[in-house]
Amino acid sequence: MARSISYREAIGEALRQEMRRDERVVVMGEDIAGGAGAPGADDAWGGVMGVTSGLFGEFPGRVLDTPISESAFIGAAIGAATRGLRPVAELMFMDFMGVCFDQIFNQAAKFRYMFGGKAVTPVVIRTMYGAGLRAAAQHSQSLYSIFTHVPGLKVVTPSSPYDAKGLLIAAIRDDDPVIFCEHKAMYDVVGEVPEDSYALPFGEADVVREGSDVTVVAIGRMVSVAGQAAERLAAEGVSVEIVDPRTLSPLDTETILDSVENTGRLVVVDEATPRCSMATDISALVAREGFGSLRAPIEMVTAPHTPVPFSDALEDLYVPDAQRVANAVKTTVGYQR
Amino acid sequence: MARSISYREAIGEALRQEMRRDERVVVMGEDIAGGAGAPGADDAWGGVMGVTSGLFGEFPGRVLDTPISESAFIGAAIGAATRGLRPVAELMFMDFMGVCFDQIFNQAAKFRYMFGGKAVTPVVIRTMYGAGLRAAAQHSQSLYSIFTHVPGLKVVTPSSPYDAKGLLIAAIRDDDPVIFCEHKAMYDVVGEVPEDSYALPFGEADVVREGSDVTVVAIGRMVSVAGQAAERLAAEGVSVEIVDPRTLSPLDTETILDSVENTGRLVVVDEATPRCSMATDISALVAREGFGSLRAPIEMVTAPHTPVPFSDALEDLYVPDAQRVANAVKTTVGYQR
Amino acid sequence: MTGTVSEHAAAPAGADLVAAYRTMRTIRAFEDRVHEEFATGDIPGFVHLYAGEEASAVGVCVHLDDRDSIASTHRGHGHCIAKGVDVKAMMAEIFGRRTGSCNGKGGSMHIADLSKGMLGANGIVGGGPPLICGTALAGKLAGNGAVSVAFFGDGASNQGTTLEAMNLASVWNLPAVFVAENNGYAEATASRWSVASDNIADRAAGFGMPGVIVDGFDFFAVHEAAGEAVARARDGGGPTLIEVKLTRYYGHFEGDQQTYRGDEVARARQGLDCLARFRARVTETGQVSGDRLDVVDAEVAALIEDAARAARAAAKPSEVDLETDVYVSY
Amino acid sequence: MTGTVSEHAAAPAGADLVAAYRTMRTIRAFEDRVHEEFATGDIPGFVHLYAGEEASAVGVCVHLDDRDSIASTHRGHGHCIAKGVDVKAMMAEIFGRRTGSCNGKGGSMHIADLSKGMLGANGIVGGGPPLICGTALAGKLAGNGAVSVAFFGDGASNQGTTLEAMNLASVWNLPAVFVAENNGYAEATASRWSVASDNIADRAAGFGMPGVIVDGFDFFAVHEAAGEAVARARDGGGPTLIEVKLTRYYGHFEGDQQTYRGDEVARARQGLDCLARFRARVTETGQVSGDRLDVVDAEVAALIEDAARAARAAAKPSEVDLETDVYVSY
Ligand SMILES: Cc1ncc(C[n+]2csc(CCOP(=O)(O)OP(=O)(O)O)c2C)c(N)n1
Ligand SMILES: Cc1ncc(C[n+]2csc(CCOP(=O)(O)OP(=O)(O)O)c2C)c(N)n1
Ligand SMILES: [Mg+2]
Ligand SMILES: [Mg+2]
Repeated sequence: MARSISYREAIGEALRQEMRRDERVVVMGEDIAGGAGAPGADDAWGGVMGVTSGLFGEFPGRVLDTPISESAFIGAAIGAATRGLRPVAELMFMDFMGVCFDQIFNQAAKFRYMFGGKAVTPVVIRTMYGAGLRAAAQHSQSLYSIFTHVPGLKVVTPSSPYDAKGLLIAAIRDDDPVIFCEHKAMYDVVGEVPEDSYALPFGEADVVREGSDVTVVAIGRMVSVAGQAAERLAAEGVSVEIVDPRTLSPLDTETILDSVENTGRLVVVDEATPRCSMATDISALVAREGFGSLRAPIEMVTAPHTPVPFSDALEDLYVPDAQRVANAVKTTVGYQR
Repeated sequence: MARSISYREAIGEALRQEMRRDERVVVMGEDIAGGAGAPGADDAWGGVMGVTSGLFGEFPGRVLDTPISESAFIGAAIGAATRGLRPVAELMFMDFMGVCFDQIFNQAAKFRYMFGGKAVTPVVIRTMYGAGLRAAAQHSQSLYSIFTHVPGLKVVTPSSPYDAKGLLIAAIRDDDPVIFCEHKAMYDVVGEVPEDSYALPFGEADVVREGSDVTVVAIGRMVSVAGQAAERLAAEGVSVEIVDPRTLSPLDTETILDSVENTGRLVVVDEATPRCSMATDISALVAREGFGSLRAPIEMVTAPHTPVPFSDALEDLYVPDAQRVANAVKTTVGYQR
Repeated sequence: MTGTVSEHAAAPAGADLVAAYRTMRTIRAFEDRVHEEFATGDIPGFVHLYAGEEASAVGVCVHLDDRDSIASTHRGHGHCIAKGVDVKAMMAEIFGRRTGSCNGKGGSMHIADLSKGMLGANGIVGGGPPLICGTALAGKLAGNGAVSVAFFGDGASNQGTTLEAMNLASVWNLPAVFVAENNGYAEATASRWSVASDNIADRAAGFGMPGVIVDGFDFFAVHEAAGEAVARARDGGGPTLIEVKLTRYYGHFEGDQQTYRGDEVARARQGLDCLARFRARVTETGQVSGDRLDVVDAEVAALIEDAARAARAAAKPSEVDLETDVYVSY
Repeated sequence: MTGTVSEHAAAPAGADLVAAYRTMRTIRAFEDRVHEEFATGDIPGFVHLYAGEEASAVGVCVHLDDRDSIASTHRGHGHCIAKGVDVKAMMAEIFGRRTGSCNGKGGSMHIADLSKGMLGANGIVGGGPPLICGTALAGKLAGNGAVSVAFFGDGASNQGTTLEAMNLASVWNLPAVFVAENNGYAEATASRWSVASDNIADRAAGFGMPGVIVDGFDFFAVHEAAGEAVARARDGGGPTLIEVKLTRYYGHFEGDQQTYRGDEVARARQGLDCLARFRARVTETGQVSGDRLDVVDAEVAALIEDAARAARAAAKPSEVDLETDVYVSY
């Protein structure tokens, strides 16, 4: 797999390959092609980040621009899924969930259970999250914990181009509603990605780096931040194991618990705000089921309990960085009961 | 304080007293009076649970029925709060947050920070949560963890008529947006409530019962369930301390940590679904800051990771009960490292 | 599959008339029975009854078949029955039994049968209209002439989701029909107050579709308007908004004291009732005999009796059902 | 405070004309400068420029004072300036400085000044219309004649929140004005495609209010329509929807290649430009001399130069600012 492509391209390729393979797959969203009804190019944008660029021409009628009506078109994707299509809807920024959350959490997520197991709703909602682009409080949030809280949803947070492709293909083939979270600061990250189609299983964490002193569970873009911290710490003789859950729901609890059993220490790195978050979720898991192996308090490295600030000077302090991760690791390593 | 009234009446009384005291307080919601434009009674309902009954007549022009347009009227309450009113808006069932969440979490919650501290948004959103009334998957959820995840919001979960009155008065006087969560199965619960007006401070947990073996942190209606469990366990010689946080945001971490320091054991009882929940939030707090005192794994008693089922037979299994709490307490007491 | 407008809008005759009457009668008898059963305290939760509004659900759904989809509301029993959901399974569901349409997990507000194109009653006001944009899209892409219908109330006509869905349906030129059942109230709030325009149908123009108003007590009026709208949708002519004006006979939910109302219900029951009017018309014109309708009434009564007895006798779900069917795989 | 329709709709004269011109010119110069500064890479994040649309913000806001409120959009600089927000503080905010309107915490999409009744630019399409229902309610209850205005785009006219807000404003008979700025596009999507009705103004009837269409290149046309609407609102006559048709001169955001557009911008800049038309009209009629306007242009240029320099020179917020001002108390 010598070929390297970007996270953006990996996602686009997953969509293209699945659309070729299965004509039930349709994509929709605001400017997902771009230019509807306009005098110029019909597919002027390919999504606000260019992820879906080129699909419009190749798949006539299956790439649908929408009005700015998230409830209506996310709901439409959900309805279509109950009738045989496999829609991939783009909720441009995850922050916009507030105008369409009902369709996601009360409709899609609950159909199967409410209807006694008689509904299948294979819909994927692709959405962009995360801070770092100075996009301020309403365009920078990491709200995956909210979706993870909701039974009936699956939640995916790919941390590399390789994972992005394989997990998106799996999401499209999955028969349940999936929230596919793309970090907006990662679209240009390049990595090796096989050209062939492949699906990565949900609920299987990736041990990104092996180590013996501390387990660091990191989510999404935080996986690479944790990696930087681990490099620095290695130089200081601290051996860090990094676990990337890859899917938050389902969560591979076994891999996390196994790792903590070996290391005895846990740091969770989550760029979201801390309260009722994935950071607390994984902390609680280990405090409950891995307590016997724990040799130190469980540390969390997260954003502060504040909205995302605009100014670069503040945003750089807001997002967890390698230094903060390294400090947390050292705190837990240095702990004396 | 010999007088006993219901949780419903306590809430109604708090509203009435604050509306008398401060004419900037207005209430709004669907059928909050009831009967707008109809030939019969103008205040036919007083809210779907009768909580606001009688206010319409006493406060002309300040009790506003609304169309079924939650985004518009919750947004209106927020906008009005920026211009000097102190609105109390009713989001009938908390489950309906999905059609208006944007106004709550991207607007009200963020104004102060986004605007550099120059906005004040004293709005209260009263909303009904919880299972037990066989109201099924879209009318029974306990979604306070989602609001707690959001910086800028305060979240209140009164567990008795006394707390309901005092905390609602505090919420109305508070200058920040408050999500006031009323448990729908508690409206008829009766308790002693002073007639005079009083405000209970936010961020001060209530040690509802003192004990030495295990700390049980319980939320909302779960406080009384924990109380039943504690009674049974007392008979078996297990001494349970029950802490009711009363406000989830801000959270009185000190009282929780102090209690665990004494008992060495923690069980969190939260009727919400478990992932990224208050149960994990409090577990993580103690695993991080109270680790040194912990003598056993932290147990969580929550709903399963499923929607709320309709049938009484299933709902009774769904909601945590005293037996499950007692079992969790015994597990933690019986733990051997 | 598709046909001309006039063909579809033609008044039904013969067996179709009897079938339509049977469906309306079944809804009425079902709701009256639920009303009685609820009073015994044996039905869990709360229920919203459709009695009085039968001509709407049936006048629309007689134009539909299993490839077509509908989305419903909290007041969904009538839509379910009109779309062919099994009546015994529905009654069992309302009683919270394992034999119910949703194995007892959904209840009155969530009865669904995807195999019949019934996307579910819905506990969220305005929850359905977006969904049918999707089923309509699926029909459009499949090219099978399938049409989708959203039923919603006057209250729901003020919900942003409903309004967005109408615009989207026009923009995508979907085979969709929006049926606003204006029964005068959303809970206790009068629609003449909450809907700022004179008629809900007045909103159609703002979303680029025809809007029509029909008398919801008159099965034939609904039938005609719906026939045109469904035919237009099947022919690729895009969506229509139909406002059906009618009255609900019971309270908003069972237990509602209804002090907000005048004597509309008594007046409607006496002078406007859709079943009585239907009977009068078809017997006066000699299209169907009164005896034939009496037989239908008796058959329906037996069916409902049977459904209620079976529901009461059926087992409830149990612990093994609690955590199943959240996901297809997890 | 309140007045008759004709009084309010009367065309401005003398000093008012110069003031209006100055505000429009300030917006244009501000946006042109932000465009240039953005190209240097020194402005963080992304910005949406209002150049070309000045007659709308100014034509509306000249009717307002500090008791009145407006809600704006992601394209908010023009509304801010028209409502009197300090231009230097705005520029500093856009550069992410401590001296900015929001101490650098908000940025372009969140500039606000509550003391001026400016409720904030808004990153959420359709975020503003609900909010102004509340400020309008506050005005109505205070009885001080305060009016509230929501500016929103053609794209936002399809967002349910906007549609709900219009209905609520009518139902509550609020002193509100809804200004739909139809610049033909929502990002790359044409409004003639996304808005299913011919005009956004066609939606007014469905929400029980008057709907008017005005030429957004013509300050005087906007001024007149807004004057009537504001006067009606102040007099208790309820809300109005005004659709303003105009063109944005720059891309959706800075960096947009605009391959979806034709030559509208060139045509608008040459033949329709609001500033050029304003100048031509007032100089031709002799109401204001060209020299006077030249002086304004120079003053504005100096102000903007000053604002940009000061912004660049100002300090950024620092660690002590990170966690402040989330709550009033916590
Ligand atoms: C989003 C949402 N808001 C409020 C409710 C509570 N509620 C249930 S039914 C109802 C009234 C609905 O009125 P209408 O749409 O006219 O339908 P009808 O009951 O008259 O059939 C309300 C307010 C809800 N279920 N969902
Ligand atoms: C709820 C929501 N959906 C989508 C977006 C992304 N977005 C930002 S501006 C915009 C286009 C807005 O178009 P319009 O309302 O016409 O305003 P204009 O940009 O033309 O001024 C979109 C889709 C958003 N910010 N919020
Ligand atoms: Mg109704
Ligand atoms: Mg636009």
